[in-house]
Amino acid sequence: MNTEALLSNVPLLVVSVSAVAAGLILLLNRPGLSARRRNVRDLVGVVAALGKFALVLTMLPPVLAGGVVESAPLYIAKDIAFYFRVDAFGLLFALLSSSLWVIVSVYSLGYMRSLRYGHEAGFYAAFALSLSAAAGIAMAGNLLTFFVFFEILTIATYPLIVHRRNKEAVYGGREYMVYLLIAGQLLLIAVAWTHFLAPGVGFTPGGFLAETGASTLALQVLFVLFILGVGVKAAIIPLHGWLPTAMVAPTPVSALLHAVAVVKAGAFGVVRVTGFVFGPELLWALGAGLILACFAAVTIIFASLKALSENHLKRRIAYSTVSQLSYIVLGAALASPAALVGAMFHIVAHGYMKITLFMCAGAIYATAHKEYVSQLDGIGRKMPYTMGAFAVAALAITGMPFFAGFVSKWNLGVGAVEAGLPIFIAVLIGSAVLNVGYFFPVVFQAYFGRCLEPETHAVAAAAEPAVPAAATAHHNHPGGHAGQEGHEDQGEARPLMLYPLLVTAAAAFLFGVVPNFGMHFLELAEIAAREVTQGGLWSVGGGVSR
Amino acid sequence: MRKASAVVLVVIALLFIYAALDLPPTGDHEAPAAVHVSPRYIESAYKETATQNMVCAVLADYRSFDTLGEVIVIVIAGIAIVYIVGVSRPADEI
Amino acid sequence: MMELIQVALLLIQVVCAVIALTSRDLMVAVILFAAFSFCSALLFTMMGAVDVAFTEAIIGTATTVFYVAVIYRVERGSSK
Amino acid sequence: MTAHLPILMAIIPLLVGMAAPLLVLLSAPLARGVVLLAALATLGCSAATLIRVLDAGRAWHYYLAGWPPPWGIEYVIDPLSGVMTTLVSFFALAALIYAGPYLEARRALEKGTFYALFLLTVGGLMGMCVTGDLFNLFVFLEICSLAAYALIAAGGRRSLVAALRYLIIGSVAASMYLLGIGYLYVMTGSLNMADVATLLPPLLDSPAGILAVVLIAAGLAIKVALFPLHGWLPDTYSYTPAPVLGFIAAVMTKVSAYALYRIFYFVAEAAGPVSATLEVLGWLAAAGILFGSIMAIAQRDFWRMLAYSSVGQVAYIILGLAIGNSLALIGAVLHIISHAVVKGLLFFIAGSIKWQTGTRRIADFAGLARQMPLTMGIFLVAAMSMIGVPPLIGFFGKWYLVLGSIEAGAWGFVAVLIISTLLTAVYFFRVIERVYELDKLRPEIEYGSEAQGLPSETSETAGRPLRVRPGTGGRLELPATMLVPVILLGVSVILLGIYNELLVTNVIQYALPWRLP
Amino acid sequence: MRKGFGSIILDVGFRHLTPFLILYAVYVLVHGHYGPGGGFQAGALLGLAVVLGRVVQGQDAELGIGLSGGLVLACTGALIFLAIGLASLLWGGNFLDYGVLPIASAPAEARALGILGIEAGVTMGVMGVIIIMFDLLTRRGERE
Amino acid sequence: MFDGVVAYYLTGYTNWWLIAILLLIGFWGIVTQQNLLKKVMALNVMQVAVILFFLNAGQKAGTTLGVLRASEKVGDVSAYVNPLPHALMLTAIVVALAITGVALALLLRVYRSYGTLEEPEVFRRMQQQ
Repeated sequence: MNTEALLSNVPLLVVSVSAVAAGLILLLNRPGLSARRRNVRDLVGVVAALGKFALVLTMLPPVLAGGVVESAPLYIAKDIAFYFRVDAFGLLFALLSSSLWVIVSVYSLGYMRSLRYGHEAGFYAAFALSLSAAAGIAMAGNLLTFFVFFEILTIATYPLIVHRRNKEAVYGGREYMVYLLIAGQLLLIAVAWTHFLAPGVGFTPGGFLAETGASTLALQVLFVLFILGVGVKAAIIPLHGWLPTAMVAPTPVSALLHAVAVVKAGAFGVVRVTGFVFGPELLWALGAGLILACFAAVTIIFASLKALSENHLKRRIAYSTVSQLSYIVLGAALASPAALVGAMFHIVAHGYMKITLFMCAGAIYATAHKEYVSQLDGIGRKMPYTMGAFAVAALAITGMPFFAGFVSKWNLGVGAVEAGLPIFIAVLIGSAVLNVGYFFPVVFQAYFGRCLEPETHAVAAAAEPAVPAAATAHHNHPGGHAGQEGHEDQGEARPLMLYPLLVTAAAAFLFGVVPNFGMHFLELAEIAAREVTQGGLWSVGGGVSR
Repeated sequence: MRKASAVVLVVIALLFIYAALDLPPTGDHEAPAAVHVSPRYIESAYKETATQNMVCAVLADYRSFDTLGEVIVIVIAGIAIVYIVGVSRPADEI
Repeated sequence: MMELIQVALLLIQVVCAVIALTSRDLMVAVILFAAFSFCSALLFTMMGAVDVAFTEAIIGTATTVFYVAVIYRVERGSSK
Repeated sequence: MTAHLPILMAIIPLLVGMAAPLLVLLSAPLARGVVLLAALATLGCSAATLIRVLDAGRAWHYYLAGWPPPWGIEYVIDPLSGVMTTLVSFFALAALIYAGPYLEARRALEKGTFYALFLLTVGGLMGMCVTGDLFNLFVFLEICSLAAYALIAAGGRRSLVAALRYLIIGSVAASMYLLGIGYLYVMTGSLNMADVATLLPPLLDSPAGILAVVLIAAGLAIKVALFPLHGWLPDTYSYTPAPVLGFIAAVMTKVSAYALYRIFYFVAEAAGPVSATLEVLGWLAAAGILFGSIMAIAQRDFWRMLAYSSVGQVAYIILGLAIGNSLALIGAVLHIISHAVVKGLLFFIAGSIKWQTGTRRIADFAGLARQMPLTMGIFLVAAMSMIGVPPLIGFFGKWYLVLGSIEAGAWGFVAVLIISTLLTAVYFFRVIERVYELDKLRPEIEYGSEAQGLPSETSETAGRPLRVRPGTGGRLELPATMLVPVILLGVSVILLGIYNELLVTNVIQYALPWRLP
Repeated sequence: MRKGFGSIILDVGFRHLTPFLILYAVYVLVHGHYGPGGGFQAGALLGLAVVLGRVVQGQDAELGIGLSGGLVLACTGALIFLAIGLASLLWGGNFLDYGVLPIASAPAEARALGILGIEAGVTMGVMGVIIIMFDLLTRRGERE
Repeated sequence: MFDGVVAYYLTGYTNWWLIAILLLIGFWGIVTQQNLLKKVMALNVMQVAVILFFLNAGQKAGTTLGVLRASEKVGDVSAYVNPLPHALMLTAIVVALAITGVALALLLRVYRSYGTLEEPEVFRRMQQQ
């Protein structure tokens, strides 16, 4: 590897910015706060989000130049550094989470003020802490550091899930904790065992376990432990039970869980484990790659089918997440260069698409108090911008060309061919069809509610003309502040909720057309994939062909 | 239950008795305890502490710190009894 | 000879202890315990530990006094 | 005077403890001042000693009364005992500060005797940590136990029975330990630890040697409250006054575990019957971890829950000793520190809740988060550390234990550690849910609209009325003197966790037996 | 023992016995260097002398030592011990190293005197504690 | 009286055995006796047994007690008993007294609180309150 390490304290700053923000928010809070001080308190989160995003951006140039940003401020345990190593893949996730935090923090201000849940300080603080953990996961340079942030993330999201403090919230929270704590403990064993096999080794592109000389059986058990550990967060199918239950949380939280932090951290972890701990070669040598890919394929199809049958809007989107995440897992399991590019880019693409969908659902809930798909008749006429954004995101998720989802799916397809398993293309196509099946009825119903029943795909396809309109509406938006008041009368969401979701919808489109726009996501994914496969193409048949 | 405890007790007693066979017999001049540390006390207690009672010398000089502990223990007992019985306080408090 | 006296004293102690611990009347127990304590003091003397024997004699007295004092304050009977 | 630091740190608490009943006859505030000063001085002395020992890189031998070791008594301060004394004196200071409000309304005589007994407990524990003599260890064991029995007895009439039972069991334990020492003495003729360590190895593998080891192990295991011998602990911890309990729960069992470590690894060199005994202890510890955690789940009383939790957590230390490789021993020592800090903190918090609201049943804890937000925030940190969430200190103790078990191939122990973490999470989340009123069904919140301006925060202040102890003047949080130690310990839970590596490589590393790398 | 067993014979017997008891205690203390005996035994004897007084004359016979008196006696005894130990620090020895104390010509002599000093401390301590124990264990208490 | 091996064991080991039995009697008393006062008494028996153990270890046949004759300046090791266990046991015996005292004080208050010293009965009355 000819990567150049740049020592810097930026990663530590990135993590601490949001942690400090969490502390500040709690400190500024006291019962009976005046309106002005509440604004100050709430602004802390937004400012911290912006600052964090800027800090992450500063790391972009060196990484694009093929280097890594490193920082090892202290030792966290004997022989193990608290080690940040921002490579292309880590930066990709860090950029995603920090950019989305800016958007979500603005959105959650609007959302939380619309719905008086109370306990807002705790909410914002836990939110900031979760983002800290997500950034830490992105930038962790070795397994223990990764694990530390992984566990912090688990704990920090718990208060968010139980935020509403009603029965379902608490049950959801319990289920969440049970799943994730058990997973965390399994991951702990895996991390400890790995440390024992290869003391003090950090993530290495292409894996480092192959050189330890451990027996195949041991490595297989280790792999299972790792996948159970990170797979629960990634919601691979037998382990996904907590995710739909956790939908009771307020919508910004769902957005956070699904698009930015928790499940993405899981998917990110799967790629880290397969690509940077085991390495593609060892993965397939152990026979684990194919099995993991099969699990991913089953998850993709099965979750889509579940989504079809859900009436609750957020739960439908949640099952969609389960399905979409397994694209990433699939890419990580196939581990051919293009598949890895697809998987990594899909982390970004799915982030932007899914957060749009959730923010739309939240805006509908907060503004019109509708939760079920069947209640959405005609809502598109009341909230045209919101539903327009929803339509854009839905299109993107199905993998329509010129939308972000397409880039990742194309790469995954190519990757499947590269790996010599073109059968998985069928999975991708089947899933796309199902995506259309469960999202377009919603869009259709929203704009043409009561007129038509959303029964068939053909009918759903007829709804497409609505999309360009919404997209245009969005393009008008930067200059359209003046018109906002009028929309509000008609039941459009509050501006604090609306703007963020329009921005992400635009991004979902933009990244389809110009994948390298602004933050160079595709380029980062390509660099990372090249590192992992060491420039060569690895095929199931035999070894690496360069 | 009573029988079981009796059996256990007898077994433990037999163990003790068996283990005792490993110890030097009573009154042995060659026992480790008689040859290792204690000769110094007998030989030089007077020389070093001008005390004929070597028990007293050991107690209050060679191992005077143990004696300090002993005094503290007995005074603790006094203070403890004052604390437990001599101080009246509400019947139920924690 | 000395050994035999020691053994005899130990045997007396064993008997005293058993009776003290099984008697139903606490006062009887205390008196037997005083006897036990006295035997200890004798035994200590035989083992050459005069200082300890002296102390044991005094402490045996003190302990007995304390036991009696407590028994005055509580009921004398014991279930077994 | 620096040459006498090792003895000063044991003597200052004893001296001031003896003087306290006299001082209190002069003036109660003066007595309190002197007592706090003494605790501070003790902490200073032990910290200075620890630093000096670390600088010197070898143990510090101090000959009491000037007689060389096998004939006289010596104090040995190595990094491990330095850590233990620092821990003990730190907790002494914290508990004495915490005890302030408890003693305010008491009579002078009670104050004086309380200070005396407390400082004497501290002195006894300090002596146990630093002594290099087996019999001296017994004497100091009795000093701290006897003072502790009396302190425990002050918690109301139930505590009397608990204290009496603890006294009887504890004295049996001490007698067993003394008899074990007797066997060692008869076999080697010496009482000095280092001297016995050189004489013992050829003699150990005999019936008498085995009996000696078993007796010492059993005696100290009772003091540690290892699983089948833990009977005294739950009752005792449930009825002890909180300031005392915070201290006792934090350090007393740990110091006994430390004594076990010292005797098994430094005196008897874990070989022969010792390693067999350790193996048995290891499995008992594994059983104890599960038993303690499960019993904790079954409790409805917060204090009792924490007590059973202690049974489980203390067994971690013994588990580490039983595994016995360097990683596991690091884990054991780190867990001594971590559990001391966290359990002390939790008992202080439990005492604060009782002090503030008069309740200790978990069912009555609803709304405490509104009433004492800061204390409950710290409780969250402590609970997370107990569960083992990184980067808090509790995680790292387990981390080294897990590493050690993996290195030893003891997968059964790994499973036990993992399961126990989950069980711990269960019983703490039960409390957390209650404290933050998560399990109380709340009416669905009305949707606000912007027209009324910002939504009011009524939902944060509504709910059941707060229960405030009469005489606190309606104050929500605790009196400052009780809050200070709580905050101090809460911060140290976080800092110790983040900087645990400094502790491990600079201190605990040197606390391993010499035969280990 | 509020009332005591007082009769004229016991009373007179006690009066005549006590001085000898105290004398014997002092003898035991001082003679500790040369024969069996020492601080503990002396203290216990003195304590028992007071206890005897309580038994004979009833508890109202305070004999100058009440509860706090006993406590002060006990603590002072222990403090004397500790003070002698600390004094040797001042003269450059280790804790309790009486050999360095400037109280006799030879270190051995100094040690003997030091031993006597701490034995005196022990005596006071034990005496106080025995009195406290007896007083409080015989104190009439009501049901709680 | 006896000869050979039997005499050797009887004179050399009977003490150890009887001391062990005494110890176990104390232990048995603590475990089985239900009266708290008797438990304390059994504790005393156990402590005395331990003290006897040490003192027995310090015996040397045909020696005299540990006080130097006035004429001697340096003691003869074979003529005097081993003084170390005596010093230790003086400490242990005082510790035993202290424990007994505290135990009796607790006992007294337990009686005042519960009106009985029988352990099961005390527990029963604790439950009732």
